[in-house]
Amino acid sequence: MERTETRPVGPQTAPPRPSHGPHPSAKEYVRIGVVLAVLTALEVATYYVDVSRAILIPTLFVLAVLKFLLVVLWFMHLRFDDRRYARFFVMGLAGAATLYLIVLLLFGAFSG
Amino acid sequence: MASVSVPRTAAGILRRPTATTGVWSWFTTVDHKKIGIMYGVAAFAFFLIGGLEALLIRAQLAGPELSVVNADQYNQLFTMHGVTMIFLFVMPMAAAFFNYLIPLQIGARDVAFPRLNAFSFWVFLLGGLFLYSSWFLGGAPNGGWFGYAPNSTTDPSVGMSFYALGLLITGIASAASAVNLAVTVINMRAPGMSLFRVPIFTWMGLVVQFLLVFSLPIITVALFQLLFDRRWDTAFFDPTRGGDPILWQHMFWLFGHPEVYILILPAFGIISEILPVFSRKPLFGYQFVVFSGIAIGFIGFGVWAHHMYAAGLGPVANTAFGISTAIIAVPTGVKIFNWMATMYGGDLRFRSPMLYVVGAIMMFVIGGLSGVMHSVVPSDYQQTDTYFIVAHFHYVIFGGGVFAFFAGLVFWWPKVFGRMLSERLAKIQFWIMLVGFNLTFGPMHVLGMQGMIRRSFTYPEALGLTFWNQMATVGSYLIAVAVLVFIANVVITQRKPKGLDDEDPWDARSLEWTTSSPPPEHNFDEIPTVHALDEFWHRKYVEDERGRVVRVPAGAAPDHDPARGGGSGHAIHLPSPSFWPLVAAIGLPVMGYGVLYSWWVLALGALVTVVGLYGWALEPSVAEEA
Amino acid sequence: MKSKARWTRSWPLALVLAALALSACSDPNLPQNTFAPAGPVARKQADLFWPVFWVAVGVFLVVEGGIVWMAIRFRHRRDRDRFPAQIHGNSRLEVGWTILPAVVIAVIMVPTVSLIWDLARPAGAGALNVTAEGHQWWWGFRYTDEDMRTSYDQPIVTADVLVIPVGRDVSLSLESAGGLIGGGPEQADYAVIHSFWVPRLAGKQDVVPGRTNRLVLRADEPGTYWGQCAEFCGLQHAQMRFRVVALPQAEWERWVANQKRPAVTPTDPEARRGMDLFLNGVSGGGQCIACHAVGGTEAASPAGPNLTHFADPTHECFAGCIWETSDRAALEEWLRNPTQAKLGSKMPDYNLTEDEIDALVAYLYSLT
Amino acid sequence: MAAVEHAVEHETTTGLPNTKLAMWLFLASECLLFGALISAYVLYRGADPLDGPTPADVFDIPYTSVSAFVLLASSLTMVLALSAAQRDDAVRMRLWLLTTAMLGMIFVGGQVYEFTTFYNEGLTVDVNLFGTTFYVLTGFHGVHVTVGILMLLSLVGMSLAGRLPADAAFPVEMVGLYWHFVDIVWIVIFTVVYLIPTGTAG
Ligand code: HEA
Ligand code: HEA
Ligand code: HEC
Ligand code: CUA
Ligand SMILES: [Cu+2]
Repeated sequence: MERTETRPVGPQTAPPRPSHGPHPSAKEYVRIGVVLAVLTALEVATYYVDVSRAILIPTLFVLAVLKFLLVVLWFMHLRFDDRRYARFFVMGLAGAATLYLIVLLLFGAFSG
Repeated sequence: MASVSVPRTAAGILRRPTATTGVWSWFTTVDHKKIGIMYGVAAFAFFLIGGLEALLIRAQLAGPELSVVNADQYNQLFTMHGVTMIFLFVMPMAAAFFNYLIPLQIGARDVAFPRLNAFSFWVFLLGGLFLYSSWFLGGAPNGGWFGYAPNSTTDPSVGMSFYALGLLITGIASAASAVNLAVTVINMRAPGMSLFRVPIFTWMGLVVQFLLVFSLPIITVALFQLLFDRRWDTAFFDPTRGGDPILWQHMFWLFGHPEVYILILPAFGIISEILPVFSRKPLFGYQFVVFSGIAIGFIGFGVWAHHMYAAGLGPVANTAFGISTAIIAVPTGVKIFNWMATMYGGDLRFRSPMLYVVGAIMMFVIGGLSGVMHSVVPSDYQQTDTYFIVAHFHYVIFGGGVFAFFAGLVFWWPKVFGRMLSERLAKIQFWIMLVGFNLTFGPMHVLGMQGMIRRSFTYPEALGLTFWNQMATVGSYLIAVAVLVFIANVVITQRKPKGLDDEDPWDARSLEWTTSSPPPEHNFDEIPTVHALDEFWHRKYVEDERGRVVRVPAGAAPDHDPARGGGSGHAIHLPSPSFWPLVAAIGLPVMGYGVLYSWWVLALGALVTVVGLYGWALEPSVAEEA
Repeated sequence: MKSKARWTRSWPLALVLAALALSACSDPNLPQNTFAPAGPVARKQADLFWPVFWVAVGVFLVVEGGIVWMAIRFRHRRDRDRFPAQIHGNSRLEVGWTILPAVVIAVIMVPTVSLIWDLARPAGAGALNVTAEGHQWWWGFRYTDEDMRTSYDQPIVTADVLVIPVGRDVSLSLESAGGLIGGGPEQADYAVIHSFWVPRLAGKQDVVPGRTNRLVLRADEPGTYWGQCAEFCGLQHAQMRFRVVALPQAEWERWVANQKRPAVTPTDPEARRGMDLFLNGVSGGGQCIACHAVGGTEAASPAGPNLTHFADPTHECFAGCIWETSDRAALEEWLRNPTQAKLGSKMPDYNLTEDEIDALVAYLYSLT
Repeated sequence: MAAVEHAVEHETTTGLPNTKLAMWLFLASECLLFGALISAYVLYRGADPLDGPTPADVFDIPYTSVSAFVLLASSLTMVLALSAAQRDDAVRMRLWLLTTAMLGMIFVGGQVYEFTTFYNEGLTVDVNLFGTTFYVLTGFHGVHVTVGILMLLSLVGMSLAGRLPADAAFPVEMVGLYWHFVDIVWIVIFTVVYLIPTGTAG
């Protein structure tokens, strides 16, 4: 039933919330920073070892995703913040990934 | 009134503007209503210019092998016609409605970022003027509104550089205003207005802003690539260096198709808003209509290659995109049928807005059906790039969009200007326009199927296309007459004394009608509390136990403030006027000329914009009181 | 309201008129009429068009008829001032009219998809292979089969007119040529996107630089079929026309034999003088052979239209088929000032004297 | 109703501040912008250039790795600035902001140096598709970093002039979001452009 509510209800406005959730401590930030540095070092290391593309590319991909997530979730505190921010961002991210993957597939960019 | 008095000097150089009336106030205003009006006026002016270009096109095509204009001029005309109508008329006209109405419909005092709003408008206007300055600086864009590379990158005239730069500039305007309006709808609703009490027009506005946020960056990159190919000889679309022109097509239509829903969803919103008023029934299946709007927006991102069926993407792609395209008919059909159900059993009062709305639905369906015929890929091989396509999109954009805009104009005119447009003239205009419109674009279906390609400045007599072309030309001049009737109507109306006999002339349903006409600068003396969808209607009427409607006795309605806009609202601090948005905007076209002519000009433009932005950032949004 | 009632009564009349208009649609005298298909591809496309069209007409009648009916039935009457029943929605109905169009769409898509794949099939063995080259702004055709080589060991090449045998598949490779003419940016023939379209034989296929698209078509009856570039390709896109001439087998063979011969050397003195000008340069120093090929002479440039058999009767039209080849005045006008006659044409204006023009025209008309 | 309306940031329908919502929407939009640029690079990567250098000819991975570290480090200093701002420690906040800006400048400086070197080795925007896509992608990123630096310096300046609002952590957080975004874009670019070898790079 889609009868519209005619009974007055209370104000919809959510109670004022802090603009951001709890933030990690500076120490935790530094720890994340160290992890990021290590991951980057690993990435760079792949440049010096001779592995086949079949292993190299997924490895690099995983490392990059890890770094990406660390920055987004901690430094940009999406992990602690309101879910709705994450939803917007993921819309853009997933949208971009899907659309451009389709375009690249149409070009046969991964078949060669 | 905003109680702003002697201003603090901003950045110590320029005095803060304070005037809220007079010519200068229009340059510095941050009031969404004034900005909305400016958007509307500018967009309408561009409509006249784009229409004038169309009239020249039709004059040239009135017979075989005429030479009203030559090939070169013709190519500039249709390109500028398309670009103008899409980017400088329909999009900003939608922005005009959104700007004016969204804050009023959700019970807000302004948009989320009033100065950003002013910035958006100025950037759009200056971007449009920048584009038009090309006529005097070596030739207007001439590669078609979708500027296919490498024709657009190799054309020796300067036109397509103006195209890229001009659209980049207006794109900045749209992006800024999209973020602004999206945040406004999400965040600035009056107490009690849950998402499913948001008026349907505002809902469609929200969907449009999201489409813009996600599609504009794509065209931005494409335009930069086009510009760099032209200006700095990069190789993005240059086949001689391995570049692929098809990349441009994907990028353009990845934006371009969502764009067509950006053009039509505002119209759907207007239709859904007005139809119930004159049917005296609520919108049938409000939630379904909302969801179908979202679905259209979403699916709209997955159909772009239907503009490229003949490009040789192969049968897999053509199958996939053919099917996804046809699927759009489903959510669109939901809207149409829900509108019909709204009318069904209603008490249809054919006042002028209703005429336009019903006309819009009927004309849009014709265009929608030819759209579905395009999705039938093998027949589209015959139709693509012919006048059949031209017919399709004018039926949807003009038939659906522009008719709906006129509906919106006559409907909200009293709200915005405090004067009723003449019903008689509005109706006369409608009938002339309806006949002229069908006479113009109906024959184009036939022309296309009989082999008339689009973007053709001439056609030989032997093709046998003369008769229908003549009809189309006659029709287009009829449309011009209709537009003149509208202009006359406006002029006559503005001469009448201000004031409405009835503050609620249409027996309307949504929140913007709870305030005075025109609304005070602060919109509402008191921010309304919302109890229902169609809040205003529910303040006027209740349904009794047997589902019958009875009018609420005057004065008995909860929250209903009979003294509208009665000059209270003192201590309401509205954002103060500012000229920094204008300054920041002026830098952009200057940068545009810089790209074409000299690094120094480019740097100067950048400097102006940066200064504008600093002035803006350093100035408090509300001037302090002395 | 009265006028509305009159409108409804004139509906049947409107339908009859519409039917008449539709039957006039398939007029084969309109040279680019897609409703008068003359080959299997265009016919399949038209055969798919019509059922979809009638479905659309059905939807049209339901929706528009419904709206008009409601506009009359539920219009406000002066004597009524009560509210209609306030119906907010009905989920079952709404789901219904979500599903129904989906079903219609599904039905339409079945033949659509099958024809997509049908048309994507390459031509069978025995097809005639031709490469169609889009230039700014004219078409060239190169016959790439081994048995289509000329006596001077070049493929047969024509301009403006594609000559094909009746009843045989023609497999076209579509290529955007260009970049062959030197000179400034105004002069260059850029490789841009064109689209190959012969409405009575087949729908369009784009010609994309850097790719080779394919199109298979066939003519069932002898005749001339008009075509034209359908993708905007610059200044003279509108006048980038061409024709397909379908010949019965015997005539086709005669045509091929003639094409294989080198250009005739004229005997008429006027034409000889023209040939001399053509091969050795005109008074202003212009060199026709910088761009044009005439088989069997030293003129061999592929930059402009091949003129070897310029006056062959199948070469019905020239310069993007704006003019009939038999139109002597037009040909003279063309040579007098090509960039004016066809604004922006890539053929330069050499300020030929009237005398030279006469000679050149005589030469060109001798090239049968 | 006498409420002072301009304190709207904290009384929105959703309870989320307008500016932050707008920032995330903007960043979502930027995903599609950089996505398009990266896709163009991926589309044309490894295409045998007719002319000019290939990635393998010009890339200096150790050098660029240092740049990547620098930019990552700047993300860390950025959050430290935010952390300080939240503790109302204006001095440390300015210090970390300045450090972040410095690191950003080192990065941009490094990019300028890299571009110059590549240019001298014959890689220009118009020589081949690698040059075209590489310069445009990394150039766009560089411009983003530069804008970020300007915003960081402005924050420092405003803080010194006492023109930051009472809740100084908020603008720092906003600029930080932008800054981190630019950093994650580089994470992707570094991997896709520099580390994954192209066909010709072996
Ligand atoms: C306002 C803008 C607008 C809108 C809303 C649409 C709507 C649609 N468009 Fe259109 N289109 C354009 C603007 C628009 N278009 C423009 C500008 C171009 C040309 C660009 C250029 O080349 O310059 C174009 C071109 C275009 C093409 C490319 C043609 C070509 O170049 O070859 C195609 C192909 O599929 C297409 C399809 C559709 C479809 C399926 C819809 C659908 O959304 C329509 C859906 C609506 C209905 C179907 C009617 C209502 C539904 C019912 C009553 C339900 C029952 C119906 C059925 C069961 C069928 N459009
Ligand atoms: C919103 C979109 C929109 C609108 C409203 C229109 C409106 C009109 N369009 Fe247009 N059209 C496009 C969008 C639109 N068009 C696009 C995108 C293209 C494709 C371009 C391309 O191929 O790149 C196109 C292409 C196009 C063509 C094809 C050109 C070609 O391919 O060669 C034609 C041909 O007839 C045409 C005609 C018209 C006509 C007669 C109108 C009329 O309805 C116009 C009505 C308006 C008026 C008549 C104005 C009234 C003016 C006066 C009364 C004068 C008064 C003046 C002063 C006071 C200063 N349009
Ligand atoms: C710089 C190149 C160039 C030169 C030199 C040139 N032409 Fe052309 N010519 C062209 C091009 C290109 C066309 C096709 C133009 C079009 O249709 O838009 C053409 C078309 C023609 C045609 C029509 C051919 C057809 O079948 O469509 C004739 C005849 C012709 N040229 C004759 C000449 C003569 C005679 C000269 C020398 C006086 C000459 N051309 C010199 C480039 C050239
Ligand atoms: Cu070639 Cu249009
Ligand atoms: Cu589309």
